[in-house]
Amino acid sequence: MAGLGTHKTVETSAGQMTYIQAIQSAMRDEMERDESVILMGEDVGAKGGVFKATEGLQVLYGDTRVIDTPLAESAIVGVAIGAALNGMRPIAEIQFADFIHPAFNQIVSEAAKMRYRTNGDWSVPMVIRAPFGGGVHGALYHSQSVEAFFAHVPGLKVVIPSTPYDAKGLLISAIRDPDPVLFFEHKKAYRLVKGEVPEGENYSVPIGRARVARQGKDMSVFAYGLMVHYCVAAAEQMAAEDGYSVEVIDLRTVKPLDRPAILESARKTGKSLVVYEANRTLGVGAEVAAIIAEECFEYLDGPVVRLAGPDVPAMPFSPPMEEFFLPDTKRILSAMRRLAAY
Amino acid sequence: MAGLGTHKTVETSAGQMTYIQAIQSAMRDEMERDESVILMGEDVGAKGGVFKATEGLQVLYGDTRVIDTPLAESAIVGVAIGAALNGMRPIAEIQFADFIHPAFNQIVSEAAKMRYRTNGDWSVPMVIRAPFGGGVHGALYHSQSVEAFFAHVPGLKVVIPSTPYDAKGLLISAIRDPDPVLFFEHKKAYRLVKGEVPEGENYSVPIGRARVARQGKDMSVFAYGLMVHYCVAAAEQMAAEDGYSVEVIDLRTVKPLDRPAILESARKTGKSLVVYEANRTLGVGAEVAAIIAEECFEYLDGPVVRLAGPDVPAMPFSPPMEEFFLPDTKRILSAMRRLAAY
Amino acid sequence: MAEAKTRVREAEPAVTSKALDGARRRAAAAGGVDEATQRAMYRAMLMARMTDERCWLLNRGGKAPFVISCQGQEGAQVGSVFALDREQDWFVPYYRDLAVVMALGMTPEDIFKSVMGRAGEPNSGARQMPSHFGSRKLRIVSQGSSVATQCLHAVGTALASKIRGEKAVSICYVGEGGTSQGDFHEALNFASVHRLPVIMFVENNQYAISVPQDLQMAVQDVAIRAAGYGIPGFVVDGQDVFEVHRLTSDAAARARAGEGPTLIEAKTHRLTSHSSDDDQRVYRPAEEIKQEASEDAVPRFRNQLLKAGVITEEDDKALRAELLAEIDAATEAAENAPYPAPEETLLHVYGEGGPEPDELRGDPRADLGGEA
Amino acid sequence: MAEAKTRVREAEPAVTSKALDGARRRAAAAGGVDEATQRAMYRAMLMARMTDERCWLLNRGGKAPFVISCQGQEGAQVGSVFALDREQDWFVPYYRDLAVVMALGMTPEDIFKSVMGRAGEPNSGARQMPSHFGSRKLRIVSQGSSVATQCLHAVGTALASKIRGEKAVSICYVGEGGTSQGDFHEALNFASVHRLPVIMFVENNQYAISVPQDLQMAVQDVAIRAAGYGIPGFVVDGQDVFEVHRLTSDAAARARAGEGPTLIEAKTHRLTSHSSDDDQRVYRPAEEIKQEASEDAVPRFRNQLLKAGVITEEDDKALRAELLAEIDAATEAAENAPYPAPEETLLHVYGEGGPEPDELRGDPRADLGGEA
Ligand SMILES: Cc1ncc(C[n+]2csc(CCOP(=O)(O)OP(=O)(O)O)c2C)c(N)n1
Ligand SMILES: Cc1ncc(C[n+]2csc(CCOP(=O)(O)OP(=O)(O)O)c2C)c(N)n1
Ligand SMILES: [Mg+2]
Ligand SMILES: [Mg+2]
Repeated sequence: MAGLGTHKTVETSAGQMTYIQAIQSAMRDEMERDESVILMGEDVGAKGGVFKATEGLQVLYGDTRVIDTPLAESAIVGVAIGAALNGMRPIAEIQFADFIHPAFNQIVSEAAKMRYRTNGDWSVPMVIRAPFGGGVHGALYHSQSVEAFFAHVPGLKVVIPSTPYDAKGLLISAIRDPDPVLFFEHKKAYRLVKGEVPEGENYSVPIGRARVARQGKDMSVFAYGLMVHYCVAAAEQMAAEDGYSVEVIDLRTVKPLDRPAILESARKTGKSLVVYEANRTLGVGAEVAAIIAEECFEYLDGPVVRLAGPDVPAMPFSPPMEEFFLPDTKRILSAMRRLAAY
Repeated sequence: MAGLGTHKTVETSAGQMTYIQAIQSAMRDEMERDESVILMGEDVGAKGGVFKATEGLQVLYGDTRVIDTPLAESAIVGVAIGAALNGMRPIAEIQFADFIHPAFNQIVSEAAKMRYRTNGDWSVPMVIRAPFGGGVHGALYHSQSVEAFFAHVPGLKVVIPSTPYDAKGLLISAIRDPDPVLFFEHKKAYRLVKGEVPEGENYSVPIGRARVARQGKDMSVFAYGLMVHYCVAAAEQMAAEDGYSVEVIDLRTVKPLDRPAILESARKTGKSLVVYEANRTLGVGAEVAAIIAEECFEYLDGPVVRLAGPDVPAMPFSPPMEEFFLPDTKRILSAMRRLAAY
Repeated sequence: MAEAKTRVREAEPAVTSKALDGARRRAAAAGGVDEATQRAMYRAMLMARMTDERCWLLNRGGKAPFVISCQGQEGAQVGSVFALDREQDWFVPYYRDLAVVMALGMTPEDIFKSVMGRAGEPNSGARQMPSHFGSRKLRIVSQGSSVATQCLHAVGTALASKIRGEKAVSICYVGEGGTSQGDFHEALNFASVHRLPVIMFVENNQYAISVPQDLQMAVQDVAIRAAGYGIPGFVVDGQDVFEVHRLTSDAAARARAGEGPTLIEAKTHRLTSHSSDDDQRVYRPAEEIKQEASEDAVPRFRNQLLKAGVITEEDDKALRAELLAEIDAATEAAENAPYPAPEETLLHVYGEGGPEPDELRGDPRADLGGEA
Repeated sequence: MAEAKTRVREAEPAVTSKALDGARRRAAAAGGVDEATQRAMYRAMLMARMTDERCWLLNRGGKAPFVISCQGQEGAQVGSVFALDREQDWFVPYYRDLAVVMALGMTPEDIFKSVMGRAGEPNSGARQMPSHFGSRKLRIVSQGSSVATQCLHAVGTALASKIRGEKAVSICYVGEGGTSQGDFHEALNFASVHRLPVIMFVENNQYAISVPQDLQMAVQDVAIRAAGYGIPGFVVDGQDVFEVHRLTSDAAARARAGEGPTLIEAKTHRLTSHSSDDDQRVYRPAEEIKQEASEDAVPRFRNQLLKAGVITEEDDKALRAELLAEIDAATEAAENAPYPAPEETLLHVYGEGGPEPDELRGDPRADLGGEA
């Protein structure tokens, strides 16, 4: 995992931030604003996180609010749930999304069901942050996309930003949300993706709303996370080389999905492609496709097509296999062209 | 949960078995045939399981092969994985599917990935059995349908029989399978559903093959588990009252899905309804719908429709709410009629 | 080099409280439990027992599909609750703890509504199975069914109290079966590293459904594990209400003083089958069942108070009559209470800002025309 | 009633092996390790160390994206492996255990292929990150990355051995950070209830990435937890190869005799940063890093053997030259080895009877016409 841990400071121009800086900035702003916000996870303190997302926060807010936990994900989430029940707004960091599974029971059986099972008496305002996604030689256990597991679970919200602006705005919303929010950060985007982030300004981006990443009229492409950038790049190429107009919808929240936005775009263009790097079967794209199939039938000019990671356990380490796994601009472009020609 | 645990012996005619008897019979046959088959779980020994699925097996095969484990699902699965690596064919019983989540990491990170991560050097031939589904006043944590989580995971197989014949035949196949198989048994079917099971005969039903539960030509309905019976009942009523011919496909295996069978039926009828009692969003039906939307576009005479459990955490205890949650024959019939009229 | 490493040995086999009945009144006095409180404790135990018995009647009468019982564990439950401060402390019980929640203020009507799935049931709006307690008002943290998850929640509430500098103590109840779960270990470890004000209270009734203790753990006393976390651990006779009270008070005092967690193991008896779905005669020796019934904490406590003159036979009779009347009235009220409306199924999935209830339906969404 | 319950106390603070260098040769002799074996142990340690150092060079040269190191823990690793029977025992190492797997037969070429993701890498066909060991041939159970899951697998292999009446012992390696996971607890509990032939070998290097031991647990010695499972627990200086060997031999003998599991905690040092992605200077005192480097097990063992006359300076020099030649050749072989073919990504998801590789592709399946 070249460069996963030891990073140089990234140069950005004024008003610009990297994706990871935006995330760190959101946490700092919210910890500053609200004493009940605490941060807990493995190596989040002195080390500042294995990706440095929490760098400096323990110095600012002390080790009672920025807690290096024992190596136990079920405890990280379970203790955060308890703290949330008692008035805190914990941000629980899972070091890699791949290691969220030991906490699965606490997330799915406890956090997700607390409000419902108490008829609204108790609630769990907490955020679980975790880096996900591939393309950094992280191999089977440092590359996974696990969002679909949680997008199936009522009571949870699942947010996946693709830009620094959204990363900050959505993380702020997640921290203020009254319910448990899983916040997945694409680890390849951390330093690769830069963008405008209003400085000193308190803004937020609402959970549950998709974003038109690129306007278009002939085809809709639905994506989230890093794939949004690849889709936009492919769409630009389509426009330039084929004169074909592709709309790219950045879902941003995959639970609950922004159904109106999906329907609007799918109905408008009549052709839909869903792109995701998770395993194809029952990935979030399956739900997007199923929604379109059920609710846009009369508008469709072609099959709803999916381009996703293969149904193999995860992304292998060796470069040719890693590349084979991960959808890229070239393969997205090819899928767009084939669907366009349909 | 009336009658969940203390059950009378059920009267069945010759050659007939209940669903649970078929399951018990499969385990007995396989333990008899193959010494490497062992059974482990909570209360599977002296008590014979909370549903009595393992009744009598400890007397027959001793407490080294029928093991009452400590109350720890991660251990049940993790130890079974280790035993499978060392030559055994463990059947791990999870007392209720709802309690499989503590073992999620062992199933998803370990069992599912073992063959792949060793390039085929190691493998994990094991079965994880668990009762799932609602309609027995089991409330939030004794009614869940959890199959979609696992149907997303490459390396796993997920089997859900609806008849005693299939229950026995598929469980035998699962035990002999070289890979980890999750075997979900609908707890309401245990004593409700009876059917022919060849006695003394060694048969098996292949994993990965759907079954035409009822032939038809005007509409395809895809279901599994208890819902198959409701769908068949609704289809019969459609035939009798509306003269409309509905084909019901019992998926039987939800991972990997029997794509050819799904495509064949969906293309033949042009109208597809998917019925499942799991939470609607990203339930197995989402994948079925997405497959049809992608691969049957030119054959479709209507939208691919889903009827499922609502997106609320699970089935409530109070009877009116439990009923509200669970799809039944009446609601299935209504959905069929509306799609037929489209 | 035998001296160069230490074999960590099992601590002395723990000795449970044994019949020192003569001393008990003095111990009670020493524990500082005043007479009014002793009577309140007895009342809570008896109310829980009688309410529990009524639940079984409702079950046999076909009115309650599922019952799970506190019977035999009321002494440990009430002894511990009364050692804590219901104005500020955090209570994290499990399904066995009817006497805990009744001591904290849950009423027979609450309980009967719960076993019959009626509207107004305070724990869950009739969504959960009975005995899945929870009430913000009573400072009872909600439980699901997944065994031992609550251990971490208790630790989390204690972490929050500590961060804010409050003096609250959190108490977590769990069965000895629950101690086998990873969450139990993770909870004790987290709590001990951060010296959190939490009491882990294990009700060891020697069975997890049918699984006896010797298939659950290789030690006699689960309290011995305290040493593995550098915290104090105690074994106590769960039938000895005052001793439970004393140990819990001490643990709470340590917690409030910043000295961190305590593990208490109360040896209790499960006088009923695991639940109404179980028949313990299948897997337990009749002799053992009989023996345990003879050690029932409720009559034992009653006799203790009688002997000490804290109550009289007449008091006891009057109390039983009063409770019976309340339980009868509560049964009727609960039976007459309506079920929740079916559509309530869609409520309280999310708080503000979440999707509308209607968006959560499982029904077809295609615009098919016709009636839905 | 203070006498009526037992406070389970922390066992005596464990004493680690301290410099009794003069006695060590005798201890070795007493341990019954013959001279040839001592030399083989030294060879394994040195081979692991030199191979590890080469991996770092490859990393700095941009040829290996990720390295995680055994440096500082070779003594504990080799001392324990040589106490076991590689013909029948089960080895369940974690990523830190390069010296374990090399002692069992993994070669420098295997390792270099692995760090460079080349075909023929024996652990995973270049699918896993480096140091995720596994080899059926070498009786090394495959590891993923999820910390501590292997504890349960080791217990499962031991269960199978016991069911079949075999005499095999399973050894599981795990870091002290890994002991915080629920799976560690569940594994010890399961193993102790069923008295399984398993050794839980904790390599305590005092850090889990940046998290120091005192934020990981509230005890000095994790071995103290053995008492909580009714099994023997030992603390040993992980730099003391023979003492590790002796304790592991004893544990294996007990296991083979049906006496169940043992918990061994080796106090070790992590001489490098956690991995090539980490910089430990950020969170560790320079003094501590320096101190630990001065206690390095490899030179210490070398000096021990020199002193005892088991090897000479010339032997050592020759050995290093031999190993270096092998490592150079292996580096070249690995660099020249091809990558796996991209389409291999689709293989080995299922065994016989599973879906065809082609059915696992993520690409569009609609019949769109045109080129895929
Ligand atoms: C995670 C999980 N696994 C299994 C169950 C099923 N179950 C319910 S209670 C119980 C036994 C609990 O025993 P113990 O912790 O000793 O408590 P007791 O009932 O004896 O008070 C089991 C196995 C469950 N509820 N949760
Ligand atoms: C379940 C899980 N959580 C987090 C990680 C990330 N991680 C990898 S190694 C490590 C530290 C392990 O520490 P320890 O067990 O002491 O072993 P050491 O590396 O010190 O030998 C962490 C947190 C992981 N691999 N798995
Ligand atoms: Mg118990
Ligand atoms: Mg360590």
